[in-house]
Parts: sequence; C-alpha cells; structure tokens
Amino acid sequence: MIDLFTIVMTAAGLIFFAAGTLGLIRFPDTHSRLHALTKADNLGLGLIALGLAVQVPGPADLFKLILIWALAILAAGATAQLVARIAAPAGLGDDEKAQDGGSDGQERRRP
Amino acid sequence: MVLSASLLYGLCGAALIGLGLYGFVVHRRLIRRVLAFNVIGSGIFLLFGAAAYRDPVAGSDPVPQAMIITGIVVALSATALALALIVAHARLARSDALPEDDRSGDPDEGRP
Amino acid sequence: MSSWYLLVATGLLLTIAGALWRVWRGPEQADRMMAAQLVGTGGVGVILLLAAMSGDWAMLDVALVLALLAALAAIAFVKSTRGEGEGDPEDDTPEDRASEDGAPR
Amino acid sequence: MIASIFDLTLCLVILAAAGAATLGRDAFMAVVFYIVYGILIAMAWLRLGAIDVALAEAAIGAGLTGVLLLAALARVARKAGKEPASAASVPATTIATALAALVITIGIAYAFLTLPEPQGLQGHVAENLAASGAENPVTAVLLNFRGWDTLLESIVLLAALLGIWTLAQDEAWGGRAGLRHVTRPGSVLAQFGRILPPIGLLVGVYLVWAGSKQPGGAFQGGTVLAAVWIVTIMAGLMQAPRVADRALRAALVIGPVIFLALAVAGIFAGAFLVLPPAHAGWLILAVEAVLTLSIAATLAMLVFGPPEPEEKR
Repeated sequence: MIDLFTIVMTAAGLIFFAAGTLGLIRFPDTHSRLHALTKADNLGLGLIALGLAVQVPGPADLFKLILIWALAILAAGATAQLVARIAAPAGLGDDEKAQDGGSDGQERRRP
Repeated sequence: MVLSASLLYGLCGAALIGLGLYGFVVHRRLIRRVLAFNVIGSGIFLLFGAAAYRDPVAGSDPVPQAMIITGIVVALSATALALALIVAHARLARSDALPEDDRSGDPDEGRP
Repeated sequence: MSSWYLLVATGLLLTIAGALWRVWRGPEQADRMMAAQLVGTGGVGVILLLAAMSGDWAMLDVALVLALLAALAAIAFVKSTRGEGEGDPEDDTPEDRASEDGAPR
Repeated sequence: MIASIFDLTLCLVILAAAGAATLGRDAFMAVVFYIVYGILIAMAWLRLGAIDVALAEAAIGAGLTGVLLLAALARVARKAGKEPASAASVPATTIATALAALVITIGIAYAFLTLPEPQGLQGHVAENLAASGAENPVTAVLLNFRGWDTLLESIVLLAALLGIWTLAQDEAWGGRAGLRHVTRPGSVLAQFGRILPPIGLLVGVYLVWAGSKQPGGAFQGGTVLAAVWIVTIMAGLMQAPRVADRALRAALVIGPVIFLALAVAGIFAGAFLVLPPAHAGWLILAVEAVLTLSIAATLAMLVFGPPEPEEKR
C-alpha cells in the first residue's frame, strides 16, 4: 500500500518534470520558457519528495526532504525573477546573432 | 547484459580525459583552456574512483575517496589562481590569449 | 521497488538531456542559465531517488547541498551582466536598458 | 539490468555536457555546460558509492567553480577588447590533436580494463577504524591515516590565495577583496540573501559535525559555509573584508597552524602527526572545527579575488 503511494507519486512527479522539459524545448520565447520551467519542475520535485516521504526511516530524514524541497522552491523563485529581468524584452530576443557576443552590450554601457 | 558501474564510469573517465586534452590544445582563449583542464582533472578523478569501486561487495575504498576530495579542493584553488591570472593578463594585454596564439587580426579566423 | 526508483531516475535523466539541448540552443544567455537551473532541480530529484533505491539516506545530504547552492550560479550570472560585477538587476527595468543599449542582448 | 541502463544514460549525458563544455563555440555556453557537468558528476559519485566525494563535488564543482568562471568570463570579455578566435584554424593541427586525444583515451581505457585484481585498503581501514577517532572511514583517512595530505592541502590553499593577492594593483592593496556589490534594499536578491544564509550556516555546521560518523566533514562543510558567505556579499548585505584585516588573516591560518602544532605534538606521542587513540576522537573534532573555519575563509577569498581599486563612476 505504501509502495503503491510512492509509485503513483513518483510517476506523477516524473510527468511534471517531462512537461517542464517539453515546455523548455517547445515554447517560442525566453519568457514563456522561464514560466514553464520553474513551476512544473518544482511541483515534480515536490511530488517525488512526497512519494519518498513515506519511505524514510526517521523524522530527521523527513525534515531533510522538506528542507530540500523548500530550498529548491526558494532557489527557483529567486533565480527565475533575476534571470527574467536581465533577459531581453519579450519578442526582441530570438535573434541568433545577438547571442555570441554577450559582452557587446556591456561594453557599450561603459564608455 | 549487466555492465558493472565501475566499468562504465571508468571508461567514461577515460573519454573525459581525451575530450579535455583535445579542448586544452585546440582552444586559444585562456578561459576555455582552464575549463578543459578542469575536465581532464575530473576525468582522472572519475577513473580513480571507478577503480576504487571494482569490488562492490567490499564497498568503495575510503583511501582513494579521501585523495579525490583533496584533489577536488586543490583543483578549485588552482582554477581560482589561473582565472585571477587570466583577468590580470586581460587587464594588461587587452586579450584573452597568449601572445603567440593571438593572431586575431582576422576576426573570423577559426570560425566555420 | 529499487528497479522502479531507477526507472524513474532514468526518466529524469532524459528530461535533463532535454534541458541540455536548450543549453546548447540558447539563443539567449538567460535561456542557457535557466536550463541549467532545470538540470539542478532534476539532479536533486535523481539523488532523492538514488537515496531511496540504495536505502542509504545519507545521500540526502548531497541533495541538500545541491538545492542550497542551486541559486549560486544564477546569482553570479546576473551579477556579471551588470557593470563591473556589482549592482542590482532591479536597478533598471528591461525597457530603459533596451533603449540604453540600443540593441537586445 | 535497469541499473546498467541508468549508468549508461548518465555516462552519455555526462559526456555530452563535457563535450559541449570543451568543444562548443560560445564561451558562455561552455561555462554553463561545465556547471551542469558538475551536477551530473555528483550523481556519478553516488553510483560509485562515494557519498563524501559527491558532497564535495556538489558544493565545489556545481557551486563555487561556476561562480568563479562566470565572473572571470564577464570581466575578461569587458577588458579584452577583441575576442581571439576560439579554436585553432589549421585543420592539420586539429586533426592531429583529435587523433592524439583518441589514442590517449584508448590507452587509458585499455589500462583500466587490464588493471590487476583489486586489493583495496578497505580492510586495513576497517581494522584500524576504532583507533582513528572517527567512525566515517573517509574522515579517518583524511584526518588521521593520511593527515599529511590534508595538512599540505590546507597549506596549498593558502599558497593559492597568496598567489591571487600578489596580482592586486598597488593602489588597491590592503583594501576590500574583490568587487564591491551593491543591491537595492528590499529587492529579490537582497531578500534571498537574507533567507538563505541562516539555513546554509545550519547545513554547513551539520556537515562538519556529522562528518565523523557519516559522510561529510571539514571540506564539505567549509565549502558550504564559503558559498553562504559569497551569497551574502553578492546580495550586498555585507562587504568583503579588507585583505589587511587581522581577524581575516587569523581565520585563514588558524586551521593549518593548529593542525601543524598537533602534528608536532604528536612527536611526543610517538611520531609526527600521530594522534593518540585515546584522545583521537575529540582531537579530530577540534582540528575539523578550526580547519572548517580556515577552509571556508580561504575558499571565499579565492572566489572574491584580489582587492580592486575603487572605480570612479
């Protein structure tokens, strides 16, 4: 019974991860890709952690599982915010030529 | 067919060493060389660690593990020193390559 | 049960491979960085499953360290795109930066 | 069977990441691939039964090295006006290098496959574990059986830091290490920098404390503490210390000095670096505590770099 719960939860977690990756590959621009990624993945990680939570031997490991998930959410939230702000405004970004010299823009900023 | 973990990761380590060596020789940008050097290093660590795990019943040998941990920390300090040197070199020479490699008069040189 | 854990972990590795494709394609630096973030989250998931598979729950500490430091690279990246490494990306909005640069990055 | 499939997939993903990090054209992309590679290698270490190494790799390979490379890349791009071509343009050189690398790989793989039967040191370590003062065999090796390595390593870290400090420009010497970081109070970064450090401090100390019984120890814990310090400074909540600061210098050397003193004191108990078994337990814990402090301080200072002159804006 416990094992069944774990199997269902980890499978659901994997599906969310797969959905997140699909979004990362298929979505057309940077901002919507950010969007797809952070939510689906952390939900997936949460489901996997939940599925494994019933298998851990002691309360200390349970606490670690919760902490891991909390930290992952915190990190994903903060980085998504920060990276989204420095990404080019939506719609302008998908120019292949703009990518190679990431430094060009910076140099122009500092005469 | 069951391949042992030790065998797979050992061969993976050998391939990493080769990849790193290639990158180390081919690149002119010094940062890329530091990166390739780190790949060589971690390939050697992986090879060493895989060799220490050839007998899974006995478990992983703690002596190589301790030496690899030491190696990882030393590799980090070497990388930090190398990168600081590269930044200082870039400040003075305005270039990310050694003088003998820096033939960048033609900006498209080496690019497909 | 341990086969199931490995199966799910292999599935997670495949999603990580998908993220690697996005790191390769870009096109923007932000895309590459966020795809690396996905590899971090997926890696934490794989380590949790490996811990359950082997029954060695001390492996959770590795996942803990990885989750703790997941944001480190992204912060360093964001910092390195500002002036000389300092400054806050929130100091200016994307709109006025775009006009300042004259070109998208 | 399924274990082999997992291992094979992981190896392929690792090789893909390493290949892109070494062969890719864009330098920024290569650095991101290297960060990803560090995360993947940590998983490989778990599969090889080396949790201690996985901890070190997760903290260093996936954490600190990425910060170092990204910062250096941006600064070099800003300072070096023109980018040199990224790869050798002579096809003959490229082909010869590829062939040589291939031959070396095959040679190493052949040597690995024909290694003699393992006669590991597991048995010896297990026999003497009771006398070492630690229950985690890796900690026992690091701080007792091969204490030499660890002592010299802590000195190598200091030597690297001295090397970095010699690169400071004259007018900047004695000032704060690295660049100055400013953030707007209340921004996402500043908030993040407030939430993470308490948890990170707890995790770092826990790793050191638990290291004598289970995977963890001074290096892993010290790296986590260094990373936490780096986050606090990048979030603009603290400033990096002045390199002339006495407290900083004391923190940098206290670990190696106490370890060395203990090693010399060991002469009276028998030989250099001998820990008397009756006291080994608390001695190891004491050395680990001061080593953690020194390692955390040194690693963080390595990442900050030499002091920089104040910029005129």
